[in-house]
Amino acid sequence: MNATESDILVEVNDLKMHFPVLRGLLKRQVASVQAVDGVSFKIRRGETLGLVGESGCGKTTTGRCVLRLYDPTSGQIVFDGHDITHLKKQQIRPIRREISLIFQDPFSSLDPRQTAGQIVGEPMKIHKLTQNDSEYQDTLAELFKTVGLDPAMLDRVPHEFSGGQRQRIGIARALASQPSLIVCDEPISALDVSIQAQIINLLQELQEGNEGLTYLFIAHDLSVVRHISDRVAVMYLGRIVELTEAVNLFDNPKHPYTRALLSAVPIADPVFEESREWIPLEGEVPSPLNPPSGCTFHPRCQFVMEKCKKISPVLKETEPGHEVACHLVK
Amino acid sequence: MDKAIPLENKTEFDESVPRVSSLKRFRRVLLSRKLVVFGLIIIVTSIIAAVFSPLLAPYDPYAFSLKDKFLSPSLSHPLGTDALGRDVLSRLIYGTRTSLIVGIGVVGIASLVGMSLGLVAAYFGGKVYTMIMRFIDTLMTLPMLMLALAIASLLGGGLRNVVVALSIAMIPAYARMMCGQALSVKENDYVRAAEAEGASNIRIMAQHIAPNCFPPLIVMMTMQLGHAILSEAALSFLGIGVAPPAAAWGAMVNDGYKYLHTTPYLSFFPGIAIMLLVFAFNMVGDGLRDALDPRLRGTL
Amino acid sequence: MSVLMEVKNLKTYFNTEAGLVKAVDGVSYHINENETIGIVGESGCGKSVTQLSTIQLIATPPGRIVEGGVFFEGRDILKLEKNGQEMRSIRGGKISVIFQEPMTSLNPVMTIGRQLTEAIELHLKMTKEDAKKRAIELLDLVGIPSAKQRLSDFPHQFSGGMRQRVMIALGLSCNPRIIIADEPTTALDVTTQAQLLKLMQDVVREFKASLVIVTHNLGVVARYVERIYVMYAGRIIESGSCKDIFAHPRHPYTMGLLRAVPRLNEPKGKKLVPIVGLPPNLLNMPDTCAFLPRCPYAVEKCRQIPWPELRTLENGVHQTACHLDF
Amino acid sequence: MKTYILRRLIQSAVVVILVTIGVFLIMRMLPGDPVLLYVGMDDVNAATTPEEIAALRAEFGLDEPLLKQYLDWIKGAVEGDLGYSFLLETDVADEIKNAMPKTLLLGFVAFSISLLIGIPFGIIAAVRRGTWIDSLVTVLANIGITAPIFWVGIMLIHVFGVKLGWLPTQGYTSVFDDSLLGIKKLIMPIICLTVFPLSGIARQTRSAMLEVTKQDYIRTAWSKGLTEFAINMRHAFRNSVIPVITLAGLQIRAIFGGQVLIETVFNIPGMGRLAVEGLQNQDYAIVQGVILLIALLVTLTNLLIDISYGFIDPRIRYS
Repeated sequence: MNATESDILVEVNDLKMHFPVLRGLLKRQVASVQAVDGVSFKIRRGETLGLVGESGCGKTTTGRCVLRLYDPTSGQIVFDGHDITHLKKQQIRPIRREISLIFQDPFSSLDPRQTAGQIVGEPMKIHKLTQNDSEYQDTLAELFKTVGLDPAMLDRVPHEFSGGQRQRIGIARALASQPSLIVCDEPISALDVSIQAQIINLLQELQEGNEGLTYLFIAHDLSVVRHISDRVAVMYLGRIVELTEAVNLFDNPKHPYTRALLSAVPIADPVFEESREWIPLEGEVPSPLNPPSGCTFHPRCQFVMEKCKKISPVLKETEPGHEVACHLVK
Repeated sequence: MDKAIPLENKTEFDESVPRVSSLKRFRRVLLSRKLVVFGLIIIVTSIIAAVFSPLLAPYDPYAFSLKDKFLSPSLSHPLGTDALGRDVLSRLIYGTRTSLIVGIGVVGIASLVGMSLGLVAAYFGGKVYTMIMRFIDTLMTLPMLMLALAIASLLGGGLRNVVVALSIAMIPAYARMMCGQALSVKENDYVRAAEAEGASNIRIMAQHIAPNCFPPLIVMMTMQLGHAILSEAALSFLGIGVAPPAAAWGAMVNDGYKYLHTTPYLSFFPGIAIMLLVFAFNMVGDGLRDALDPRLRGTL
Repeated sequence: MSVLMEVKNLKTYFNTEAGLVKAVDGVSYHINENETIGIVGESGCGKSVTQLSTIQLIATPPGRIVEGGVFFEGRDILKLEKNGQEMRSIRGGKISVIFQEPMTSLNPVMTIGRQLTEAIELHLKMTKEDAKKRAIELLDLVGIPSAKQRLSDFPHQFSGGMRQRVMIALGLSCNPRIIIADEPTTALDVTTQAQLLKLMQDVVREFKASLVIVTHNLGVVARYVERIYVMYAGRIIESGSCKDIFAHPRHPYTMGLLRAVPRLNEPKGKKLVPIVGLPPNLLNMPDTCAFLPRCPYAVEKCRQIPWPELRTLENGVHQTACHLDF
Repeated sequence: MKTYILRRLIQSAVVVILVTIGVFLIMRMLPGDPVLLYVGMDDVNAATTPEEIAALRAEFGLDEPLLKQYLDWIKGAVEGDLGYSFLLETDVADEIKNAMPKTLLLGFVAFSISLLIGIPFGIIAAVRRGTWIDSLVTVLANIGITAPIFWVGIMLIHVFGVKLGWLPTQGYTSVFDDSLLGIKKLIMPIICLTVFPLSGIARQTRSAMLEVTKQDYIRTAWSKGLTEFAINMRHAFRNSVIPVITLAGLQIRAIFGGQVLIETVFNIPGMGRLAVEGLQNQDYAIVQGVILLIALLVTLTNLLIDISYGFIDPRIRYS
């Protein structure tokens, strides 16, 4: 697939985010947590890119760098043709309107002292998106209806809503500034099983009804990511190990980590489960403070070779639209 | 058995969680404890006494009458008279003014300054935090009473200077509490959301952080009202505070101390007044904590 | 297979500020010897409270076991005094619990070793030295490297996965007959979850114990358990063998749950069918079926009859609390 | 842990330096010129000339630049020279040397009693939550933190000194000189000093215990089949200690503050009364010395408390 320049909404090149570790009396930097260590990907306009991995793999940090909530250590973030990597606080304002965020925790992500209306309306106020009060009120009501909430509940405070409804408020807030990119950071993992599907469907419907709305969907649940994403990037210890079409991910995983990860996910189908092969993954994820040399996955990889311990494999396209970072894959 | 046929789903919106009136709940919890109600009654009575002192006091609190000195409590002087023949009840009523003015003034100033310092320290962190917190630590090396005593002496007594001195001495408590609160509130995702929306520092601090720090601070302010009154009494007991003829409960305890052998009630009544009012503020503070935040129940 | 524990008509209510919450409202189930069962349901359905009630681990107030019996080793252990000697020897000795939050379920100021030996000394009447030896063996068994050294470490020095291994060691420490795992892997990553569930499966077999997995994750039950009880609003609404329930769910709620969850092996592009509405508010529950407001199959009769009791279906094992046939 | 202790040490040092600067500046700004006061005391010399005053100034080093005066003062203080009190006509250091043991003794005994009684009562109230003993402890503690202690002192004097005549009401006698009288004289001041910290500690212990009892690891302890006693003592109390110690640190400060009042009421020649008299007489050499020492003592106890966290809480020890 060849995307032309204008098709690309976000381009991340060799992004690194290292957090300094300060120790000792003088708080000198003794090490750094390499939360994100050389991540590159592109997101096309209107698509959903899934970012999946276990806790500490750097997926949330990547999302926050794209949002410019963090200042990346190095690398480049291009949004809609503009390099936003080093924009200052004032310069970033217009970009903040374009990129919004949906959180995991429907409780801590809404200010308990504001009404649902104030929460959803805040981005409009900050970016002065409406001309007058009646327009503001109409837009608010419209947003509420869009996410399936009754506009009569505008003046209620968050604790009067259920978890799923709160997440809808969060989505309405993200939509309020009419963004072109929404970073969804584990938007459903705190919700009950029966509510998750409601939110997933809502997110999908919003994208269908809004040409060009793009998602960066961060989650640890592979089934959900596969379901909602067009393409999926699998992260391990701050790097992308595999990036491919969502269908390919389950049917044709290439990286040993992806395979182990997929096999660890239990599927709600006992008959299928009996026939499945489980690839055990020994040990724990190493600390990003001191990641292993070469391929960071090598200490846990069952196919490890001498080369893997020394040379870090680069992410390269092995088949059209399928990128893998592994020495085994030609 | 009936055969199941799926129906079309009609609900357009989720049904909402049943609405609970937070004000109603607040009132119910606040008034559910007898001691809290008792405290509220004491506080309201004191406010009335302070505002309407001239109407309520049976005598002029400053009028000497040496022939009436050291009268025992009686119908005409329910709490007796002091060494200068002044009516103790009238002086107690006027003393309410001193106590409440000091309490409100001190808590107002100390909380405003202390909370601002705490908020700024917590929000910006780093060097700002270190500087503010070391300053606060320095203020905290002295016992509050000793610090207030030193400052009041430096400024030279008088009601206004006592308020200033006690305010400075109480700033650390607010700064530390606010700082701790703000540090934890800051970690909430809604602050992250505001940042991602492009909100300014001021907006984030004023709109999102500060309001969510308030509940425990309101409790603290209520209790500190009592504490400020207690400290003012201590200062006036030591002879620092309102100028002599004016009535202050602590000074009245001290006046009575000189005549303890003959007329112990001169010290007794003002002490009881201090204790009641301070106790009342503490109880209401306790009640407010329960009513404002059920999660805090049973904690300090 | 003989029945190890039988729970009959258990009811646990909570007195809250807002009113009486019937968290568990007439639950009956059993556990066989050497069996793994799953209790499935969403948050607030009463699955955890049911389990904690069986060993009287409910804080009173606000909770209160109102009715029911738990028959274990020939007697009703709900009749035992809550914190009496007999109940305590069952709790931790015969029936142990592995909790959900590995980060907060271990005492932060006590060494791992002491937290293990304290239970061993109490229930197995071992000396300090023997208890320590056993603790090392247990840590070895659950896959904690250099167990002997780690005995004197504190919980914060372990990762989440390692802490949960310690919790598993704690659960096994006194040779229990039943281990209740309350959402044992919810807070953990999927690969760690797979490791630990496998570990639990293995050690439970080795110890000849029965395992109760309480979870909201349908995948976990599909992979690891033999029989399933599905709970909704404080009651069991469907039960049966794992395969039966997944292949042919007989209650609209179970059917809805299965359709609402995306699966890795389904064709891409399949729409999810969410369950509409909200989970029930357990205050002021009506007499009718609690799933009625969200049920896509509801008929007029559902509104007229009380919540149906569990009825046994044709194959003699599968039970459902719905009067409709699917 | 080492770094933790070192950092606390440095923080304390910074605070001590800030305190000395603060004390120095404030005392220089106090009303009343010490030289004029000194001169004014001798009525005979009422007609001192400006030259003579300037000479006196130079003699006491009061005409030097502020920084030099400050450094001289610090240098002296380190060597144990806290200046000279014009009013008492003694060395400040000698005055303080006399006063300090009395203050420390009172404070130490009051603090120990507060902990020894406050903690057990807090635990009992928490463990027996909602019973009459909980209500009693809570109400008494609430009264304890509201009572003006100078008034409590006066009432005690009235009852046990004046009415019953059981206890002496004024002054201080060393227990080494006359044990019985010394102890008798200590009883009432110590009761007064104990009221506030004891109540505070009991309240804090109770609420900390109640908070800890809600934690997941307490549920784990129950699930092990431990006895209630073992759970309360081995698990709950050890985790409740930290907030109690934090408060105890603040209470040490409060006890020093209380001594200002109690030493005045009972006429005990300790540091508190020294400070009050110094302030009343504008004898700032004395005030400076007392404040400096109290600040040092408080900083030291805070440091000890911070270090003790390290021993109690392994999360700090291994960070």
